[in-house]
Amino acid sequence: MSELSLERGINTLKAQIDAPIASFFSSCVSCGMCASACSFYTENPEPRYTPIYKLEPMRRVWEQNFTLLGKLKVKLGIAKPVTDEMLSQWQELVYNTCSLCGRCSLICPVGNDITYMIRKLREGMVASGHVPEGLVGASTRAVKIGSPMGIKLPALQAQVKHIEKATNMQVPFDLEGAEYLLMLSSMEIMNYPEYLEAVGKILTNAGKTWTLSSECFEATNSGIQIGSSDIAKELVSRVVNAAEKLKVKTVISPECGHAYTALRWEGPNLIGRPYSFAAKHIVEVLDELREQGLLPTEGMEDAKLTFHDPCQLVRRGGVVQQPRNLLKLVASNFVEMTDHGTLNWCCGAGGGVSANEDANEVKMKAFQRKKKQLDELKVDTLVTACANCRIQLEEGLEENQMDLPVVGLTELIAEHLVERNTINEESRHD
Amino acid sequence: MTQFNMPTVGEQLRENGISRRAFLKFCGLLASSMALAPSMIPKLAEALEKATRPSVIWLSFQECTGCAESITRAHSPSLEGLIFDTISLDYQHTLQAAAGEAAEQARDEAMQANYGKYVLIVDGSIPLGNAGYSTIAGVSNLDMLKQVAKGAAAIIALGTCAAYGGLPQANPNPTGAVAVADIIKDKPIINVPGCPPIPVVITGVIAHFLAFGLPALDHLGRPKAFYGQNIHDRCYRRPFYERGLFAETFDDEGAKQGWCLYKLGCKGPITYNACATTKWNDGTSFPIESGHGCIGCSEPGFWDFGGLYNPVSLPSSLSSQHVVFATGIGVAAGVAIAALNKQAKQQAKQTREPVNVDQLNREVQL
Amino acid sequence: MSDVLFLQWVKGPLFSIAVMIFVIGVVLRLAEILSLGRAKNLAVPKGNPSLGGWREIGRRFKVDQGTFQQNKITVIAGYVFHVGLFIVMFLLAAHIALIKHSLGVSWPNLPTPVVDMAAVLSMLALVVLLIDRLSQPVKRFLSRRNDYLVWVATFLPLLTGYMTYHHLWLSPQWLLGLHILSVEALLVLFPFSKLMHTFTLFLSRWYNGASMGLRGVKS
Amino acid sequence: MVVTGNLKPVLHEIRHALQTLIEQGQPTMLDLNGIPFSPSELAELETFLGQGEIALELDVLGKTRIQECSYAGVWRIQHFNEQDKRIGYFIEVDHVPEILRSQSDDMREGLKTLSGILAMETEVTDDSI
Repeated sequence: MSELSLERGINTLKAQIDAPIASFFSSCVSCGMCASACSFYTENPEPRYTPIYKLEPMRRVWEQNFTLLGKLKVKLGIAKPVTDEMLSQWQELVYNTCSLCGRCSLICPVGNDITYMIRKLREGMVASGHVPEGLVGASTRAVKIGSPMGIKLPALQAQVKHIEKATNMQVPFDLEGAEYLLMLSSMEIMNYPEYLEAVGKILTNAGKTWTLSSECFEATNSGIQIGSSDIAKELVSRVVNAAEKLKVKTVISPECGHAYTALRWEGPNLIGRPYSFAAKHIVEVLDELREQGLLPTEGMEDAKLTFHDPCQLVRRGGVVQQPRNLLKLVASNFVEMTDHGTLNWCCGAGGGVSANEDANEVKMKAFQRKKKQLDELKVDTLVTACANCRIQLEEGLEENQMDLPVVGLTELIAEHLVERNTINEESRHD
Repeated sequence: MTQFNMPTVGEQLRENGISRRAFLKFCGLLASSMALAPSMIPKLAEALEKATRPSVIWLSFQECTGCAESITRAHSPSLEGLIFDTISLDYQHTLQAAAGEAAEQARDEAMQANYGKYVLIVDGSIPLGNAGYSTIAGVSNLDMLKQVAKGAAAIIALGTCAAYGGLPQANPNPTGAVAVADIIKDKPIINVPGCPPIPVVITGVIAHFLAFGLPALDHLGRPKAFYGQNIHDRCYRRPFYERGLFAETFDDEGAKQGWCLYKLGCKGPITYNACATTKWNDGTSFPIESGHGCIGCSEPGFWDFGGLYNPVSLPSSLSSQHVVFATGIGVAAGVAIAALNKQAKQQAKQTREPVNVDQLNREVQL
Repeated sequence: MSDVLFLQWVKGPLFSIAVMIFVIGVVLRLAEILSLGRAKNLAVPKGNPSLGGWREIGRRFKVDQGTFQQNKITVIAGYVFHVGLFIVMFLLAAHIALIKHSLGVSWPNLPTPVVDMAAVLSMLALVVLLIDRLSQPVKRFLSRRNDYLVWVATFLPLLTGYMTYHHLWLSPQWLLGLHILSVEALLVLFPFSKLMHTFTLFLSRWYNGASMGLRGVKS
Repeated sequence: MVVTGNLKPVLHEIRHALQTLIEQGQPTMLDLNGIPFSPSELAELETFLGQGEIALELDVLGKTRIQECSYAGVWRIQHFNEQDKRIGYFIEVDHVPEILRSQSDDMREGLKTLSGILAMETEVTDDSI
């Protein structure tokens, strides 16, 4: 197999370019409004951070290969070619300063889905070998070990044991025919074990059968972040295989943004067929339980709290109303940020930025946008539904000496959960 | 025949029984027709009084005699008739009594007697295609024009044919017709275009020439006094244009209400002439007032403006067939380009090799 | 060349050629774009893609508050320019006559001074946008020769049209001829420049909206 | 109704002309044929100018009618042709319209004629004596 090269990169880009991309590039009027939609630009106003500019290599490949005028320019020798130097220069723009948050895609007045194009451009960056080391490492660990953070099954099993001991709850592995297959993100296993406990509590309490898979517990997909459909396909196939082997009805994507995108939207297209099961985000599942009356809660948080919408959930996933429904169950003083829902600002670390050490500095700058939103509100608690956002938020808040606890939505709900057995028993006593 | 000591215009008029008070009225009307400020009336009167009655040679080439009709059909004694009477028309083969050799002889005599002083009026265009297309007494129009122009003090190119080529020059211009100014370069030429020109404009130009010499001309050689106003700007229907009210057909409600005729092909917006103020038939009316758009007859090339009844803005050769045709070509070329694009993309897809993490790691370690 | 010959030339063969290039070019460019195709999305949809497409075509005419605050000049001048240009292009009697002549359809026109005012506003907006483009770091950075060329190509028809209406500087024939010539330049440039956004903008919004619709994203 | 908007400026011009006549003795003539009016504006103009004390008719190359307007010094001069069609329309602002004044040349000619007749009469008288 040949090595990665410029030629392979350009060839990959050619294969990526489709009608939407051609239409997007044809529509751009250089109005610059995407810059104002991007926290990497607004908090770091260098013109080259303008989202559409990050696509220049791809625009050139499109123009020179798929437009009459571009082909003519090539023939006349006046076309500016895409070079290795150019791509290594662009690596910063394509990986370090873009979290695939999709805000530019929402704002663009002519309707360009810039994020969609960046995702595709990354395919070319991968094929030409212009990728950040951090993401290569994460992808390698994901493919070879099974988790981008290098977590192996025993580590999870240890966590599970700990939970079972503490809660008296059964955490099933490889339960065939279970309704739900619960997927996790490494970050949750490492940093937020409360999540697994909370989901387990809620599902068990709702009387649902659920399971973990010992073959595949990792929901995140480094292939999506680095932009390699080959790697992404490999990773998502593992989830699909595990789910189909256990014959589950629904796979639950954890509190993670891009894992949801990978599993819910890209997965079927990567493996080339629809799933035999449903894929849902945990917040969607919780809201369904709420609707079905299987999520009884008690007590209200009276702290002033707000919700940080994970980009992949709102702008790329359409999950906007569900977290609000859930928050209303347990919070009496819930307030919205100025730009919330689909307009919410990114935490600054999505789309592989958090796994990319080169972006450490710039992601903290991008966080300033979030900080401004929070400063306006002066809340006591910040709730979110993505472990990646949560780490970035906690890091950012700490760096800016802001004393604000960040809570996962699932855990918050679990804290207020009323055990249904108790209810039933009580009603029996009456 | 031609006297060496010509009487002045004033003397000539008085001989015809015109009192000085009548002369003053005449000058007032003349000034009005020439768009001169009323304060100029005394100066005009004084100048005309003293002007020498000129000898005029009138040559008719490729023309329809409409221009001569225009000036001679006016009611007598009209203003234009009066001024026409003040000149000594020594040669005009339609009007003069003499014919044949006698007529040509009259021309020769007038030329000799007033060499360098006579005024040459030309109506009709000159064919360059073949000398035989138009001759007078066996002499081609081109030769005769050159010959007579040589001794002229000034030339009045009367009518659009003489001024710009006119109808004979209309596409495809079979006779190779050209204007006077295309041939004669060394004499002052006053273009008095129109098809035909307004009678008082013709006489006004003559009067101006008599009283004050050559009038100020615009870039097309027309006297600014008569051709300085845009028909559209002076049009009494202009308010309808501003309000966007247009007659769509010649018998619709808009036409009856006197709305703007732009959409019916009125060429007023690109035409300069005195019609809107001077009017025709003793000031009775002018085409737009009679319900028909201006055809732009005082402008060069007006026959080829793209249809008398098409709005000025319309393209002259584009039709919906062109659009359909172009769409067809576009689709055909599009299909070809699309096939090429598809092929290029397909090839890229087929030759694309999968990437694995080992390759990536080697790349990062480099 | 005399003004009339010039006018006849630009009104006649040149206009036909320009329109043909425009039509061929636009069809060709659209074919170029559409032929690249779009893979069928195998994910189970959460909403109706085409509904999302149509919704985005409409919604993107509106700007959210935050974006507006940061792009006031672009948005306001952009709107004034586009609306003005639309009025001038499609509601002036002379232009409607042209459309009726070449396509056979027509509609009522606006009073000429209204159109005149729209032209003036449109030109002012264009000047504002140019100044903004030259002074805003992002816009300036993004701008290629193409952007300035298109600016000139759009400004000239407005300017020459305005001058023709008011008889400024040259004879009406020259001005009308220059006006038509400038439109021809615009037509020829159109398919091969960002002017194509006039058409592809709807495609782009639809594609983006369809993707949003599929995911159940309601903005 | 069509309005050319030319009426107001013309009325002001007349006012200004009358002022100039009074202050500087300078007469003014306005050629109304050169200014487009709508029929309603023309009617308005007539009403505005009104009728003064003098109305005259001259017989020169067709009729010429002269009227003083409601404002002394403002004269309405209308020239007609032989078919009695108006071919000229002026407003003259002066003590007496120029065309009414006897012209010096005409007077000289008159004097000559008058002198001739009187001389002849004298001769006749002398003869009779």
